[in-house]
Amino acid sequence: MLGEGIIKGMLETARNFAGSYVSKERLITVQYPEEREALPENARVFPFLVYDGPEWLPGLRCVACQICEKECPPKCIYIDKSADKKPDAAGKPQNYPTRFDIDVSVCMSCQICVEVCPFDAIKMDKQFEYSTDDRFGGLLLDREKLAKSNEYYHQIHPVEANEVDTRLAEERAAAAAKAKAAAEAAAAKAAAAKAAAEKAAAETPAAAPAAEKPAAPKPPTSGGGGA
Amino acid sequence: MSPVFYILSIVTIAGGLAAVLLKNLVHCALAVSVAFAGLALLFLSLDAQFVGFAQILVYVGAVAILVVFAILLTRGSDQPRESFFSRTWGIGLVVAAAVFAVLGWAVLQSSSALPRESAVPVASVHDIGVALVGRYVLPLEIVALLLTAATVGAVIVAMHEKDGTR
Amino acid sequence: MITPILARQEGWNRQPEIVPDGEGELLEVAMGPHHPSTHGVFRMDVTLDGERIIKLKPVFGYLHRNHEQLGETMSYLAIMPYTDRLDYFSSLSNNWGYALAVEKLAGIQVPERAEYLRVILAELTRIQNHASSVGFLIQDMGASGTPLMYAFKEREKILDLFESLTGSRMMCNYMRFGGCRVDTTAEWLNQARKVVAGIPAFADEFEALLTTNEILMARTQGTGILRPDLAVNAGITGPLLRASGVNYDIRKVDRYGIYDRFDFKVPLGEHGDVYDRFMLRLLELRQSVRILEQALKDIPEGPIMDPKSKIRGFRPKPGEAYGRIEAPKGELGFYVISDGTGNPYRYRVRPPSFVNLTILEDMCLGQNVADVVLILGSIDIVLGEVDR
Amino acid sequence: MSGTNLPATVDQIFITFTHWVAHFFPSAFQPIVADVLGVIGIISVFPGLFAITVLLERKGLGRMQNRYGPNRVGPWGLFQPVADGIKALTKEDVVPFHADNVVHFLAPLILLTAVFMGFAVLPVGHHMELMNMDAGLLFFFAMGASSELSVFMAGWSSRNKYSLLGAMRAVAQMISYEVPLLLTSVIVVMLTGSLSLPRIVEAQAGYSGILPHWYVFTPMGFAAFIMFGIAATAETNRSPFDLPEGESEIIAGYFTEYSGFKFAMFFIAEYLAMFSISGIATTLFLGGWAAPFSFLTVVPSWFWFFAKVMCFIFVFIWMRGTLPRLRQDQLMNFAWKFVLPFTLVDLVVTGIWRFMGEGILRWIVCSLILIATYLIMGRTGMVRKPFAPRSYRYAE
Repeated sequence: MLGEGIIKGMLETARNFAGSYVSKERLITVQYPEEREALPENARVFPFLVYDGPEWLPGLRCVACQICEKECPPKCIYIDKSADKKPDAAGKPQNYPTRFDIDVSVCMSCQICVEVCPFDAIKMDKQFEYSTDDRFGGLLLDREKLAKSNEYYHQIHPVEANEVDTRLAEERAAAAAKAKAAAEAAAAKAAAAKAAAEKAAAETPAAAPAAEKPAAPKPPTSGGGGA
Repeated sequence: MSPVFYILSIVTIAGGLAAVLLKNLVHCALAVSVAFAGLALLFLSLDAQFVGFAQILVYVGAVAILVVFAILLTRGSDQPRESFFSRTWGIGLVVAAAVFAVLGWAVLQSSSALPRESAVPVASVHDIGVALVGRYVLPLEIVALLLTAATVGAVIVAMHEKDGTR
Repeated sequence: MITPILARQEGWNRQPEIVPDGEGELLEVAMGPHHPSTHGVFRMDVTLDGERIIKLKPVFGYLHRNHEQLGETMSYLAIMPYTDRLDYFSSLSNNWGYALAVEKLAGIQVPERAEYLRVILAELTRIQNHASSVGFLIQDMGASGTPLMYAFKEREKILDLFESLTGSRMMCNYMRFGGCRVDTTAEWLNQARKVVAGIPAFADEFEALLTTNEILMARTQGTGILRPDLAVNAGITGPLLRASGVNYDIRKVDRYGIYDRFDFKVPLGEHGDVYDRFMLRLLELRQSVRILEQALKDIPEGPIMDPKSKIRGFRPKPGEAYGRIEAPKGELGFYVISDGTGNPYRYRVRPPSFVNLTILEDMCLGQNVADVVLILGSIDIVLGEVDR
Repeated sequence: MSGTNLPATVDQIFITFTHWVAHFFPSAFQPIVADVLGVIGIISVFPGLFAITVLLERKGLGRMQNRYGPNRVGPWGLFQPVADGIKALTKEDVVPFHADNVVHFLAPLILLTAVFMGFAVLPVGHHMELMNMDAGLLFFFAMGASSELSVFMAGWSSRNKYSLLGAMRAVAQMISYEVPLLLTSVIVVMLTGSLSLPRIVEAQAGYSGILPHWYVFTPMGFAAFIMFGIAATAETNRSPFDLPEGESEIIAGYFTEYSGFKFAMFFIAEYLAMFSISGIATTLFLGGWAAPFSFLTVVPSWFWFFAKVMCFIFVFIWMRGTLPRLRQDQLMNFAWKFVLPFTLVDLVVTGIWRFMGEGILRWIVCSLILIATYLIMGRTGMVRKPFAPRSYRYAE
């Protein structure tokens, strides 16, 4: 009632006033364009497409299964699936996106696409400076702009990328082992059916990719067809 | 009679006329304050500093505001009157003429009482103070008492009203 | 346990008699949608007698984004990031509320470590929400933002924690059905311990600055009184209800998650005025620190996701569930009906801000126009949640 | 010779300069030239001070809130006022369609004129006042009072409800606090026996030992100083009395509908009013241009005046950074039920002081009366509903 509270409050602000000159801790402002804080490993901004190997187009992990397009909450991903198949980084023929656009002005950085992707093909970038004067074109990233190498992925999310790489390597090894087993089985079969006509021998190479198919991690059951 | 006097007179009279003639009541009140200010400047041109400043302080600072508040609180501030002359303009004219006559008579009467040849009157603040609490102490106290009574009365009236409506 | 909800009494919602003086005109002012202190786009059509409120009509919906209908058209998982945007000040609480509802629906168990993580994140959210809401309240009172800046300074540290764990400062999108998305590191936990240890000092500073300030007390004490019976009947929850003296905290009532393991108390107000709400937030903030200290001490090792729960092709069996939590602003409930497909048949949010806002007129009648912004600030609304 | 005269020379440098310029003109014009130079001085110095103060205020507030404050335009943000000025000048001047054009246009002009007039009587240094009037103090308050009308004009002519509410608040507040403002200065007038500001400063310019004879160092002077400070804060619409422009309630009050340069004029007027009222407080209670210690008289007098004014400004900023705003009825209660009665008691105490004569006794008596009054009125008056810190119960 007599103004003690007011004086107490004034002393508090005075303490902060003086304190801001002596202790750097009080000033938490980051002077952005000059000062930049390192983003934490988990930081996420907009998605990008990972490719293996030196070339971006053949190396894209994306097989245009369109799960992310379907799951994306704000529906900002636009994919056109190719009619033909091209060999991917592992040399396996796969579909590929003829168009893969992300409208980052719509994207809400929720990471759902990353979580649903069965191929570890789409990941979250840390690049956030997208300001442009072209509101529509400049913020619609096509597949060339989206494609970033696996090395870049390692750079921005080292721990996660290592995990992904080991998992992919294991899966590939498993697939290769399976394929080898299948090929051997097929070869054995072929040997057993040596008596059969040459027609059967010609079939063996075709059987190998067919045997590979179940080894791919969980192919979309309805995703591709439903979209 | 310097040009300053004429300019100030014109401003004051114009303010007074505007106060009567303008249609918007708030504009009238603002014009009144112009007249007040002109009057204050006239006092100042007569070297009567204390009266001049008191005029500004009391009239421009308080009375004009009071008038404006009264206008805003009582009726809409922007209802233009239908006709330029109100219906009772005749009575108004008579009253104004009467007041003017009385004032004129008083001025004429007093001019004979004043010594014509007096030099510039020295009315310093000090003199006014001495006069107020010396020779004129009784009128001052009476006025003070009157004003206090008026204030108390206003408070009582206001309190009564408040009780009535609640 | 629960203070019994009072029977609907005769005339409980009758408005206090406010008679205009009869002299002078009533002034109708539309406060908002462009007004500095409506906390977003919100309008109050206020009828004034002088500066006294005769009538107040809250008008909202300017920020309507079709949240519920949108949710019914997309998969269960895809709703999760949208819940962040309900009450954008406390996205993690929203995540938890929605996850809780869907877990109930699908019968998923959450691993221990994930439960601890959820408690830690929810309480951190509560701290930053309460601190900044008090800051906004004092800002509405005209303190040129000083308390708000102090609150934001503390909030910044908490948001940094969120960012390093969930990847985003505000739109965390962290919880999943059956656990959490990414695991923490020991480093993060240490950092969190450090931040939590600094919060009491911040609260002390805040209290020294504000709680005994004469102007603040004069402004807030006796302003915007909410009677407990009216509060209960109107469905008010959260600090607003507890400030009226009703002991109702869903953390204690439902004991959802693992809240029964922690030792904390629920502060209660007595007068139900703005000052009580202001103080309750500060006291709850300190209680949250207590919970956090315990949780950060006890957090076990282990998995953070129920291995049975699926990310892709999540289709709970037909049924319905209502999950509710004590969000910083009150009871946040999610009601989900499943018809066995990949997206909910019905999805409904019970936002605390919206329900709490309904009582605005009753608290404002007869008060000064300057108090309206104060009372509105003390309700602590976020328009993203009100309008959905 | 120069060693002894140097301080005096520096002290009177502006006067000397004025005389030097004036002597180029015929003697009939010399007083006018000197006056014009003085006016130019006021018109250039105080708006310059305004620019610095706005920057300092933003910086100071920032530091109190643990921010940096403006630091982008120029080194340490020094050119921020320039940028603000350019912005204000180049912005479109929007006048509401229904506004009363003439009054809307005149309001900022009259306000700024009235505020500038107040500086005419301020003694900013030894012999450095534009007009040495007998009734200088009265002139100052008369100018302050006439600014109220322009505030009303601005609010009324905008045809905006917020503007009107703001104007009503502003006028009511200014009139209420003008009474204690005048009464507290009457205390100084009683002590000095003069309404002339230079005379008031000279009365305080003596020293006992090294300590000055400022009125703030007497019991009733100190009390009056505090009350004057409160009333001055309210008179200039500064926080915590910034209700007329309380942006969380009524947007910007009476100048809601002003933009561009007219808005800048209101802004300048607000700060100039702050300077002039700080200047008058300095003159009345803190010895004006007199140095705080006798050995510091070598420093020019005008430096001390501006230093003291800036101290006031800092306190204004400090309060703005700390305090929330009062409510209208509390503001009025505070003025009429606390500040005014206390000032009246103070006035009586001043009379007692005058009649008790020299001695330690009058110090004790006067201080005791004032402290007792403060305690009693602080505990009882002021508010209808008592308020106090509360304690809270917990449910398990």
